[in-house]
Amino acid sequence: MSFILDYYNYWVVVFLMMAGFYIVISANNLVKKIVGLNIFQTSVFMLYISMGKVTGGTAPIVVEGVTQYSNPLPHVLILTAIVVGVATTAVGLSLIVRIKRAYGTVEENEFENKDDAI
Amino acid sequence: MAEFIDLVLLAMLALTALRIIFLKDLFAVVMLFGIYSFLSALIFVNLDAVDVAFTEASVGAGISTVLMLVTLAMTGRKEKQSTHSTILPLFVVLVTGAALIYGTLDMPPFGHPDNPVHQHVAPRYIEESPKEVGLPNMVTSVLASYRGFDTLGETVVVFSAVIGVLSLLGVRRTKKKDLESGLETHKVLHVVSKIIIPLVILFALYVQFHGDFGPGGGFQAGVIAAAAFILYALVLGLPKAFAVVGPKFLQWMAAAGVLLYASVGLYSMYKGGNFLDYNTLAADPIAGQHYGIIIIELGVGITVFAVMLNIFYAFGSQAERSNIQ
Amino acid sequence: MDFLDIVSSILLLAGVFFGFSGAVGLFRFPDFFTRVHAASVTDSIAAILIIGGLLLQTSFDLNTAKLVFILLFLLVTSPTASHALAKSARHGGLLTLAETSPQDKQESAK
Amino acid sequence: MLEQHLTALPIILPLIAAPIALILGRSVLSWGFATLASGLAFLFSWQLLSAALSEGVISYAVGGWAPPWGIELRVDAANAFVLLAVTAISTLVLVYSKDSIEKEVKAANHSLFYTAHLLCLAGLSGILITGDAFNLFVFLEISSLATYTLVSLASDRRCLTAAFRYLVMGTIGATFILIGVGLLYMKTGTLNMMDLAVRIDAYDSSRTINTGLAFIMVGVSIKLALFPLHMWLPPAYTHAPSAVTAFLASTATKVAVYVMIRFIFTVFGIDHVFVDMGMGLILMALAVVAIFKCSYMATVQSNVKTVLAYSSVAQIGYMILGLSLVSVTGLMASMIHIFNHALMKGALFMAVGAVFYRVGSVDIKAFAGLGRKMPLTMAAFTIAGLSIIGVPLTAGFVSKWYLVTAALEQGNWTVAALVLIGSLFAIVYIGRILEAAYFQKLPESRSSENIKEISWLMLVPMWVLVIANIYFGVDTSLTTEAANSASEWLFQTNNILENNMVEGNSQEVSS
Repeated sequence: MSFILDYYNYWVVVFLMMAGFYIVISANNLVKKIVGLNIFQTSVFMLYISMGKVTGGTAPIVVEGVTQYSNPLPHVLILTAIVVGVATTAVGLSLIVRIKRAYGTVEENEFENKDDAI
Repeated sequence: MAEFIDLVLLAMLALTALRIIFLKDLFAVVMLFGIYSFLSALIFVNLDAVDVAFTEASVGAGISTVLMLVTLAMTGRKEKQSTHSTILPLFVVLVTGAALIYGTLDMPPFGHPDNPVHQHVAPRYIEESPKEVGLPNMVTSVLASYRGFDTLGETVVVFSAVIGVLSLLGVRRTKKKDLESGLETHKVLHVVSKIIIPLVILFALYVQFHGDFGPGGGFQAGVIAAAAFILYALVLGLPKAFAVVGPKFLQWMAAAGVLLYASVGLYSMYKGGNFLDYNTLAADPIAGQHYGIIIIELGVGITVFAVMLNIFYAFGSQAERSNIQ
Repeated sequence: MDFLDIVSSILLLAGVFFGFSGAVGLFRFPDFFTRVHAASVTDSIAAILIIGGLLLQTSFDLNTAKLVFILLFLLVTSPTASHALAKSARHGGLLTLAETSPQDKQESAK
Repeated sequence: MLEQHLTALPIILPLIAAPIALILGRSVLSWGFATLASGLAFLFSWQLLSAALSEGVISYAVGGWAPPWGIELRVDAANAFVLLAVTAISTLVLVYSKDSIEKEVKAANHSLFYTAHLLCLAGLSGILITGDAFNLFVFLEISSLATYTLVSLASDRRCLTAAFRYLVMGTIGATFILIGVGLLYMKTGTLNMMDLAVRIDAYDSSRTINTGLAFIMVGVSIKLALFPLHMWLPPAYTHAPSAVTAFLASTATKVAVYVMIRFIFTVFGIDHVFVDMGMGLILMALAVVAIFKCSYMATVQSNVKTVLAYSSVAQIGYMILGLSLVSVTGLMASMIHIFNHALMKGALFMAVGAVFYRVGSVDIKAFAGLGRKMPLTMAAFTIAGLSIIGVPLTAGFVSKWYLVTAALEQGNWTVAALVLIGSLFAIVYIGRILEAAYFQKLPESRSSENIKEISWLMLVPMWVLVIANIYFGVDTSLTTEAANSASEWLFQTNNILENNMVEGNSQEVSS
């Protein structure tokens, strides 16, 4: 039982990551691919934040009388990673807008047919 | 109790993710993604990562969702039936997932204070940073000082994003006549947004300068300030927003923020320290750290504000263009 | 458990009830306008009740002020958002149940 | 003052130059400024290499915080050597790009192009120099975002889908690296690579660390276009503007190869990766398949840029093959090939870009008869092509020579034979293009067009690379010395780490 309590968090996070990953590689619509990419990344963020948690700790801001703080380092890393994620999303979405204008569709199999392979 | 909340949130996240896989209506998919983002922000709060939650809520649920919605307005909201086979993706995902589950079996247990993560490197941040850097918010100390180079990189990533978006979409100034914003007739919205926008900007400033003591900092502040202007642009139309801050000016602002950040590093080199060594900025190291952090947070805030708003301008002017056509 | 705690619990529970009923309404009501109605009205009352309940839990310090600000903000924005939604729907040509149903009847009569 | 900060300058310089190039705004101004910044970065990395060769490892603590608490920049012979190639190519490509970009990119986007180029350079330098696993991810994303932008700047609409595919694959790769770094961090509590290495060795075999290794390897393999994960590369290189292809083909994948070398040799340790996990055999198999499959694909393409793109994937196979042999000579062959291949592919893609500039097409048919019309360009193409094949007296011969030697050292005749057979394919695909250029007549329809040699601004950088190809084929002292000390250093750290491991263990016991 303690085994499950120790790890359930990570397992759910793995499931979420894989759900996002599946959307990225299986979706035909480019916007949905980007949504999948975001879900994938957000779930990885949860993996990081989960490992920074200390049971009984508080947020890493100094408060009188508190001795146990959660680990601030993963928080810092993920702050950076979130920003990286939104930057990628913005560039990806603007590519989609241009693809729509150039091909008239954002479905992968449809615009693939409009050009010769490679 | 915290575990219970955690479980409920995780279950909701799993349901949301599953729903997104099978939905074909992209509008619903994007809204569900916003929900997913908010739920994960709640999990972050529950796991003591308040700064991260703040950012996730403002970026994932805010900016990303808005950008996706604008894109959908131009590309259509229905996903067509896929002709791809689902077997190969499923296989790849199962293998990857199995590898990860295999990896979890040896992991340090969740939340245990004896985990290596809490024993090495991090204790110094927790114990020494209030003395060495002098800020109560350890996340800000680590972000801006110990790992300040990462944050410079992060600012540059944001800057690269605007370079990408501008080169792909560009920002066009539309003539006023061309534009009939659907919200022109919304008197209620006009009045309410005029009340709210100053408050939001005030809040952004609070987040910017209070980041040393509580959750917040340049990044969140920049996003919130950008959100205020995005609201303005949505309600009153892009031309009026351009009159307040033009896209060209925002380009300069984005560059200026990065340069402001980097110049702190150069100045510390000039003063004889290493790059971004704030200790050298003033006679008293703690005061130096303080100056350094305030200035680089300002640089981050300026860049993020300018970039987010400019990206919205780029998407918005594209959407207007496709409406006119 | 002192008096304030009891009052605060009652307020919180009432807030939860209204929030929940709003969600039920969102699912069960027949068309867009009734759904917006269900969601927006209950949303406002739930926000008032829940934040009211939370206010009683604080020790009347900075947190109290923050909660009051959040409440004020919600009271302004949430009705505005519902208004904008309904108006845009109207602008886009969506008809209410009352407007569509007579036609339905006529059609079914044929 | 500069001496002290030499380590940080190749990153900081382009990083600061990028926003300034945007502010300058005017095409010519930002071109000049970007070239200047890149040239300075090249000079600094030259000094850095000589410093690293004489002094060994140079460590620089950013922010004055000692590692592992702060971020460490760490230069040794290996990364200084790759950095030299990257900054050199970047400078030459920038010189070349002025005319090329004017033709291929909209005027409004010129200053954005130079800004993105500088950002990409800053990102690549950062990846090479940083000694922090998470910092590496940040710089990886800077260079990737800049790369997506650069690829999508071409005027052909197919560059958009190519860039999008690249973006999706690249982000998956980066996220895999992020997962891998997270798993390592979870088990060791540190992000600094040297510290990681010491602490990883304390765990003999941990599932979490092995999974982390696997994820980092897959993520980096996507970035370096290792065989089954290379699908993004041919379209991206084919449809990007010529100057961008010349830059990316000779730098981006090489940097990723270096990242793989760095993770294998200095973080995880040879024993862990090759003995315990058996990655050597997997890498070798994939490398051999890459060489044959992609060399074959290169022979059947009609677009010359695609031919060269597939050839790049095959050449990456040679680099991975070298390191999978797990010997000083093998690693040396990889390092030399990273450097030499940058020279060859840079020159080849510049020549192809020159043809596109004049003829407006890079189809193999468009090359017909160009040997007479553009003699200097085609001569450059020929020499660089011979270098790809591995003809003696060219740089390509040197890398192949060391690769074969490394294989024979271990008595591995099959690998040596496979390398030589792989070169036969190169003869075919380069030969087809040369045949068109020299032995076919200019089509009638085109004889009226005024096709002439390109401007010196494009010719000079191309010929600098060609001469470098010959120079490093004849005088191999610089490349072999640098590569040798790099690979010896990499093996040495590995040994040092193993000694440290014993110490680390004893510390663990004593604490």
